[in-house]
Amino acid sequence: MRLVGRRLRCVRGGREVFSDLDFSVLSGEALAVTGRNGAGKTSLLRLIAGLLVPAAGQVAVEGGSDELTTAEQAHYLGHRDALKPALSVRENLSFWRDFLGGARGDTLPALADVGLDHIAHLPAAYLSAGQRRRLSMARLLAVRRPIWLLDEPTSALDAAGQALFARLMDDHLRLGGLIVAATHAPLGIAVRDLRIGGPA
Amino acid sequence: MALGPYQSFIVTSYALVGAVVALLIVWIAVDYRRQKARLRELEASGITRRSGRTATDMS
Amino acid sequence: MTLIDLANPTRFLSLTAKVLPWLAGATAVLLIVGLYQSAMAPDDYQQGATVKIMFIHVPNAWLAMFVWGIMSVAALGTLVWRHPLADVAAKAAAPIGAAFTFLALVTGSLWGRPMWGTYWEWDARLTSVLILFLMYLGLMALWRAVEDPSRAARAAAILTLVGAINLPIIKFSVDWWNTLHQPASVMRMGGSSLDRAFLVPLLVMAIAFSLLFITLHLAAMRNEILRRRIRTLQMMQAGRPTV
Amino acid sequence: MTALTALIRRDLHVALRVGGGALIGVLFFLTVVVLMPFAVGPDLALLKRLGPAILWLGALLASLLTLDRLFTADHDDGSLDLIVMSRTPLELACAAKALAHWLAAGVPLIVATPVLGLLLNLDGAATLAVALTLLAGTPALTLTGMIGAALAVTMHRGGLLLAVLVLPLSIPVLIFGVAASNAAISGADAFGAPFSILCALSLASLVIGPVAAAASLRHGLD
Repeated sequence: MRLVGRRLRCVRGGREVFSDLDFSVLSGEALAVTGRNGAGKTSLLRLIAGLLVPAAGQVAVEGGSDELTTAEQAHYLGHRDALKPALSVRENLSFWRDFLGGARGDTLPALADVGLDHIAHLPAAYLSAGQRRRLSMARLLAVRRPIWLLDEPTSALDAAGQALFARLMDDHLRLGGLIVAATHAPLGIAVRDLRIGGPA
Repeated sequence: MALGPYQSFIVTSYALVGAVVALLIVWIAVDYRRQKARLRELEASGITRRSGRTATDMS
Repeated sequence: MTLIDLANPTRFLSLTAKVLPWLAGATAVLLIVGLYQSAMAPDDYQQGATVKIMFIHVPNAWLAMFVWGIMSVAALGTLVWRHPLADVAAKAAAPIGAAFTFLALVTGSLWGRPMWGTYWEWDARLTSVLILFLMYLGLMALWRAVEDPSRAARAAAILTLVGAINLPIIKFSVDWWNTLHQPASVMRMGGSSLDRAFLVPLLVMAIAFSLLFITLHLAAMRNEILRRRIRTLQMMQAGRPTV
Repeated sequence: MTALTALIRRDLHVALRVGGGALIGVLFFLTVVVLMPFAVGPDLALLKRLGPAILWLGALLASLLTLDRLFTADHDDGSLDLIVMSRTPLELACAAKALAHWLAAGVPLIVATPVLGLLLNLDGAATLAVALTLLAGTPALTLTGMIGAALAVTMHRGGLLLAVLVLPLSIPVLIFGVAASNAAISGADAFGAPFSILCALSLASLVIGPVAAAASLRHGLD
């Protein structure tokens, strides 16, 4: 399958963020969106996720499901972790698994994959920023979606966490998934660059 | 013991006080057991307080 | 055993473990004696048997205010002396105080129905106790609203002290407010004019309920200390390096 | 269905656990109603006459108070993005959130009504009537309030704006809620007519509320 954007134009708050943006990502491929602050990296991801409406152009998935929109085939990992501090680590994950339609079953393997299984019963309020990020990553594993949209995915992670996440992304790509990531830092996997907003 | 025309009021108030006090006692006792159990669980997983004593240690 | 020793939660726990059974026993004995004496007390010539409600109503009403007093002292302990057990004491007392206030209101209303012909009257005393009840609930809500107990403690301490200053004001303002509209209902049982036949069971019951409060309060404080230990341990557990 | 039950369960858990606001609404309701006699005077006959109106106003303000966080909490932690993106229709997700909110914040108001009825000198039948009208009418308050909550998210303003947006919408509910309660108390008018209208309002807002909220969420996200 292939994720394509054609002649995308994004306007926010009356200001044009970017225009005439084209991109295309194939299964098994990762696209790293780079650019200076304010170039529209986050906006591009949110456009693909259907959370913003493009002023012109379109985003489409070719060779995916006909009934589902792009957003419905995608995971979005934003700046905010979508966690409820009052719920336990496990409750947070199993909610998203149920809500996003993941396969029923134990959430513990997914937590083990991100190294949080030993604190599954603790309230999410006790987690550090890096642990919260790991918990959000577990969501990508608990529910399978071909497209991963990642906004600065490694920002809060330590070296071990970044290596772990690189491994998870690698697995995802080998299973035929595709990744679009907005990032400043190297992701630790083979990527194709998409530079937006001109030279830094 | 004759309680007169308002017996039901008297009985109700005593019963209510008894019920609420019993509820308080049960709540506190159940809470105590739960906290104890969780402490033991935590200790079983190898977490100890900085001072090195066990958390359930009462002496 | 001085106050300094009590500052150590571990010492407090060991002391509590020793004292609690005795306190519980004394409470039970006094309650039985008090209930027996109340049952044997003669009927009032005006109120008949309903006077028996007084034996549980008055101790509850007394505790409703006494517990707020305890919480105010604890609040001072939190704010001024930073006593480590002060906010534990304050937090543990609130639900118990609310329960006693609730009982004072309900038994009062059950006593008022035969005497005044209505369950509720916007009378000065009743209304100020009702507001006290609401303040207890507000305090409990405040404790619940903040996850970190030490942060909640300061806010709760300030609210408790403001409430303590506010209570007499409420009492007087309500007096003043209500007498404009209708004469306050007279509580016929003035403390001093009470006959010995009523006074003795009432005092026994009052002491028994006070002991009951102390027992429950110590037990609830113990729970709270354990809860905080669990919280600390869990934070440590969360902070351990992930493998 | 799993997705919706999961959403309802999560919202209920969050509302009832430490830091949740479910019981604050009831406390607010109690306080507002207790304040009323100070304003109108402790005249029991007058309070009895005003009772249904006081209770309805209290319930209205209390449900408004807690609605504020219905979407903003999810917006602030990023959950709302994922809810919008999901395969569950946003209208249904909104309805599920409204149901959870009503269970956590609306039902306790109804449960508290008998106690407050006692304070306002309402007799058993009158209290029952008010509780019944609240049971039929509070869903409408939640569902219309939800529209305001959704708009508040998109405008990045909570609190007071929500009140301004929602209060006019709740006028019909207030009219028929109080009318039905008064009819039941005085017995002069039929209880059935205003009560049916109240139920109809709730049903209509069950359709309008989620659709309008979903629409404003979809168009307002950025």
